[in-house]
Amino acid sequence: MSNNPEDATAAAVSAVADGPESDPVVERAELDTVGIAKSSPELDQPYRELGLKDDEYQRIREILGRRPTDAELAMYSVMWSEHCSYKSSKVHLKYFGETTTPEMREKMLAGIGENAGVVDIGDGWAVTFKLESHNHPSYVEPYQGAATGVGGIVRDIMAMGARPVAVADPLRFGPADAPDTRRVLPGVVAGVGGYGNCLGLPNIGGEVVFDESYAGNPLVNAMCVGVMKTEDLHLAHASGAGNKIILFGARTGLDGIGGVSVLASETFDDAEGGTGRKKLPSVQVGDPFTEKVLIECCLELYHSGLVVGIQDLGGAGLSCATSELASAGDGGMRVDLDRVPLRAEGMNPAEVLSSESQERMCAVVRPEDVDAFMKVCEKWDALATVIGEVTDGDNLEIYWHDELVVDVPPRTVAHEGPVYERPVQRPGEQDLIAADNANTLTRPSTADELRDTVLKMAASPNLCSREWVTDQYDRYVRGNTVLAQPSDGGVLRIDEETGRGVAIATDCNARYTRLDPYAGAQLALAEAYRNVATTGATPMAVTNCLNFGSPEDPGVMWQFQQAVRGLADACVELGIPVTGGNVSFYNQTGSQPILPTPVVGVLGTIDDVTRRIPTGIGGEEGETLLLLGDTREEFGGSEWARVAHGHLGGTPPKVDLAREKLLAEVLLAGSRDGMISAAHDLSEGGLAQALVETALIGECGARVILPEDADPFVALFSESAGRVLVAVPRSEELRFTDMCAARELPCAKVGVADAGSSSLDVQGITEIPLAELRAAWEGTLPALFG
Amino acid sequence: MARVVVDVMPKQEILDPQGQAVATALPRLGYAGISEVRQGKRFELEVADDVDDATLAQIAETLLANPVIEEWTVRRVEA
Amino acid sequence: MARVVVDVMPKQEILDPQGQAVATALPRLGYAGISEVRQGKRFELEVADDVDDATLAQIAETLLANPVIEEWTVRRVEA
Amino acid sequence: MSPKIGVITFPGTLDDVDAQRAARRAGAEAVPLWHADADLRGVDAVIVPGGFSYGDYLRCGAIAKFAPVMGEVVRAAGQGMPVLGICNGFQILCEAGLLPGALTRNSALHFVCRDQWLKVENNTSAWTSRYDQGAELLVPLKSGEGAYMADEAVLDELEGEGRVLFRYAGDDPNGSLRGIAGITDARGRVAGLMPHPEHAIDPLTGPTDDGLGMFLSVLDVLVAA
Ligand SMILES: Nc1ncnc2c1ncn2[C@@H]1O[C@H](COP(=O)(O)OP(=O)(O)O)[C@@H](O)[C@H]1O
Ligand SMILES: [Mg+2]
Repeated sequence: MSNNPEDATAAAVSAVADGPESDPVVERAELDTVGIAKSSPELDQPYRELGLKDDEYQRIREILGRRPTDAELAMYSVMWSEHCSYKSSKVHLKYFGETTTPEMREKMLAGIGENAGVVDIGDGWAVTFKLESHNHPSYVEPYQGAATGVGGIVRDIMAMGARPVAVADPLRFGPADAPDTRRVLPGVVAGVGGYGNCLGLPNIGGEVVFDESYAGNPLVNAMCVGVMKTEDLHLAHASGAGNKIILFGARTGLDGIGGVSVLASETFDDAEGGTGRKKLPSVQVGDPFTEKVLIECCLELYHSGLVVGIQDLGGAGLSCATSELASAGDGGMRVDLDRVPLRAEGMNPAEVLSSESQERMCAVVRPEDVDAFMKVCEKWDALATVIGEVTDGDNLEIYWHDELVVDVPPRTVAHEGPVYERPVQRPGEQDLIAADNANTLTRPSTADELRDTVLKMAASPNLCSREWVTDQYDRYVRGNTVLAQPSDGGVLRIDEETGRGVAIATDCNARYTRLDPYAGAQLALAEAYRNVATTGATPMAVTNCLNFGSPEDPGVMWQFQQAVRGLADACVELGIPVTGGNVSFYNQTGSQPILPTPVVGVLGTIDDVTRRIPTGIGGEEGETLLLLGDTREEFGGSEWARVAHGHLGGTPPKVDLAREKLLAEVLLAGSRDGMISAAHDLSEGGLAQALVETALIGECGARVILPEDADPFVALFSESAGRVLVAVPRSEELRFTDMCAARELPCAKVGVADAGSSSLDVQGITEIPLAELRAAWEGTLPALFG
Repeated sequence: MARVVVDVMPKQEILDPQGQAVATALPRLGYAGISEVRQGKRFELEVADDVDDATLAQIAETLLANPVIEEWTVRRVEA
Repeated sequence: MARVVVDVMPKQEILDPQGQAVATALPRLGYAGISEVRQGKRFELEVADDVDDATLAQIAETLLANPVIEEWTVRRVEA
Repeated sequence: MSPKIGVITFPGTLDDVDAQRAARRAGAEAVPLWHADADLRGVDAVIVPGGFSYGDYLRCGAIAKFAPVMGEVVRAAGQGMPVLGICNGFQILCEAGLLPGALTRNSALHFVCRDQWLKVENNTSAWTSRYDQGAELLVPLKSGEGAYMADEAVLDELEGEGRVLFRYAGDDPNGSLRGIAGITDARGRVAGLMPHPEHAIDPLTGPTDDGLGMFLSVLDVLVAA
């Protein structure tokens, strides 16, 4: 289950905000047991406060043949929440599975339905990776929200049996100069760094995007990559009657159970005079040190063969872990909940089940291995407790001091939640937006205007250097980082002997998705795919984090449906499968949804990391700069339209997936044969921005000659997809251009790297000193955030 | 001029990994009898006499403490 | 059981960038009249009654504070 | 037989694998040492690597200095065994009293990870003999509490005795007094620095291989012994 209780948290926080905050909430005097539930069928239960609809509550009663106990109600309500049950997205997500062909599945060892997807990268190595969101908590408490977001996705990766080896963090914020962004961004960045650095996970990628629509709703997505030997793959299931259930890691406290605290409230119980606690804020504090120890502890447990099944605890805590483990196994499960080590006093079973305390894992262990298991935990100072065992029954039975408080068929909690066919409606305004053509906006025409535009674009918040952010992240730890920021993709060495490695990239231009969610999602995939290919790696598999507004808005649901279809169809064309992902709904401020933001992560493999392609030019003496791909007049959703005109309209750049595939093949072949000394993909800001970056990163000047027949503005700023700027040593130029010609990939010479020069010279238009470009590019974020 | 002390402590129900690290270290170092440790911040401010209590409270609430996870107290002390 | 508070402050001659950051932020936020800020740590310990003052001092001196850069005080307070 | 360099792992240590790799790359046998064992396993030198021992919650290195293995390190250092503390390891050596001074919060209050130029100030220590005096090295710096602090008397003594090993060149990254990046004890055997030479042993995974010199230097000492 997920560690990112977006909806649960959102509900809980608003419960706190809206509720009578100052009223002390009285604890229930007596324990609600299955026996009591049977004998008091008419008791009024606060299911609506817990987010359940009338018919959902009725279904629970039907399943159980009685009213649920407090503890059962707590379990069902969290597990049937949007975040845990995917009730609005399920019918659409199915499409990923339906479109995945056997060829695409070939290298996939685990896919949708597991904690994270796993792919076989050869030589006995498997790689697991996944993206998740922690959006709402990061708005409430930026540092801790982001930190626990990283912690959560890392535990998902651990639960597959892998060693986490890298993280990436696609982030989105409101306008860069908005006061609230000054509150949220530094906290989020410090939180991502604070947690990831302390875990010893190099941060090798991510995004920082600013847009008005994220002002009250920042997106904090986090990706983790893990590595294992194929035989170490662990799947979450509890089989084998008699096997023990062991909870290990941190103690369980009152974290993130604001919503569930109504179960101890006077609205539910009119017993008077109790000294209960207030509804609690759902802010969880992360403890990366405990998680780091947990990682090492888990790996030692795996390598010693002491684990039958394993599950991380995240969103919905023990409710999720126990019901998912039990329903994936072949029997039932008995849990003695009072054995759970607690951090707070007087917690009731519903609270223990719902707590979202961080840094906990749950393992299934053979009875004869329990002692050895405990020894390993002791070595790492990890608290471990046997809390139950697998039974040969069918139900999940949970006891509290020998009283039965939960007795449910686990599948009904974990997998058989409600499924909604939400109304889907293409908004009428889509046509108006499409008709608002960006190609007719007033353009810079004189040389001076073009020069100013280059500088202004380079300094704009979405294109400027991310160093202020990435300098707070450790990218070196463990000594296997071959490429990280500011490279198009992160590249990590997996095997020191053979040099085998992986590459990752995450992308999404949500402006494109707003104009056309189907094409926009495809462009997000195309860009992540291209970024991976630009490092010299071969794209292999896809994960995603689908960030959208409210599913109850038919227009949003249409965006969602279109994005899923676009992404899935593009995956088929590119021949790489979606192995997992995450959906985050309700990202909106009032009735205003965020731009539809399907963040796509692509994983690639590289057989020898020493041939990775760097981004900066100047690495070799005398390089020719070649532009691969076609440039069309495409400004819909472009960064130029935003920076120059604050405009969002028209249609996004054309999608050509066959071209993307060809590009990737040519980059791979060129890298294998040592023909490419640098490469940088073209995206936001077009050729101008790619040139600025490749020159500044390589600390090397360049002379640029735009094609004679081209409109310089279009050549410099169009955002046509499927393009990469490559630098080839002069000695390889002919061989490389011949290869492009043979494969029918458009390839145009656009200039040369000039080690002797310290400027970017766009001939016949303008010459800008690198120092001036650097001041523009690097100055923006420090000026805004200190 | 007065000296003002602002104490900022993690809320009771909020996890305090820092305090916990100290609490687990103590028995290892041979110190028994310390059952709980919480770690917070202490600020010492030199304040002009015309700065009133309401202002100090506002500074504590909005700048020195993060009220989502911390609570604070302000007091004037002898310099 | 007694509650013990240990305050740990950076020595006067040691640079305190955290305190300084607060001090420079205050006027920007419109608060005048605060001439100096220093930021340290506050520990709250729940201590068994048989733990004597010498032991507490030792804990403060060797673990909670780094005497190279910090000074500390220990006091028992009402719980 | 190649000399043995021990690399300590505390709970929360991160750069132990890197330090071991660097020791091996220089030609030594890398021997893992465990914080809870008061046993140096017959090693000839010790590296206390970087990371966040015990989460660095209280103060960097404050809890690690009490680990059983550190008692042995202090004893061995007293007998002249070369010891190197990198980043968190430097903080631990200062906390343990093997090196003077303390490391405090970066002046900009951020964690900073960047490729940093260093100037070699002393090439006579056990860990720096392979470098030219005054050479400039480019190695990663990655720390949140890297500002070196000591009182004036200690600073003057360090300078006077030539015990400053490295100084930051170019922009000041963290507010260290007198730009000090690394120091040594009076005998030139125990050394500590905030930047990470173990992350600069191969241009594939680091900015340069400038850091390898530190490990080669100590190997010279060990082989000669
Ligand atoms: N957008 C998506 N695309 C594909 N698979 C998804 C998507 N969202 C969720 N999934 C898959 O659905 C399953 C359940 O999701 P979630 O509850 O987040 O997983 P987990 O239990 O690992 O946290 C996971 O296997 C996840 O990979
Ligand atoms: Mg999971």
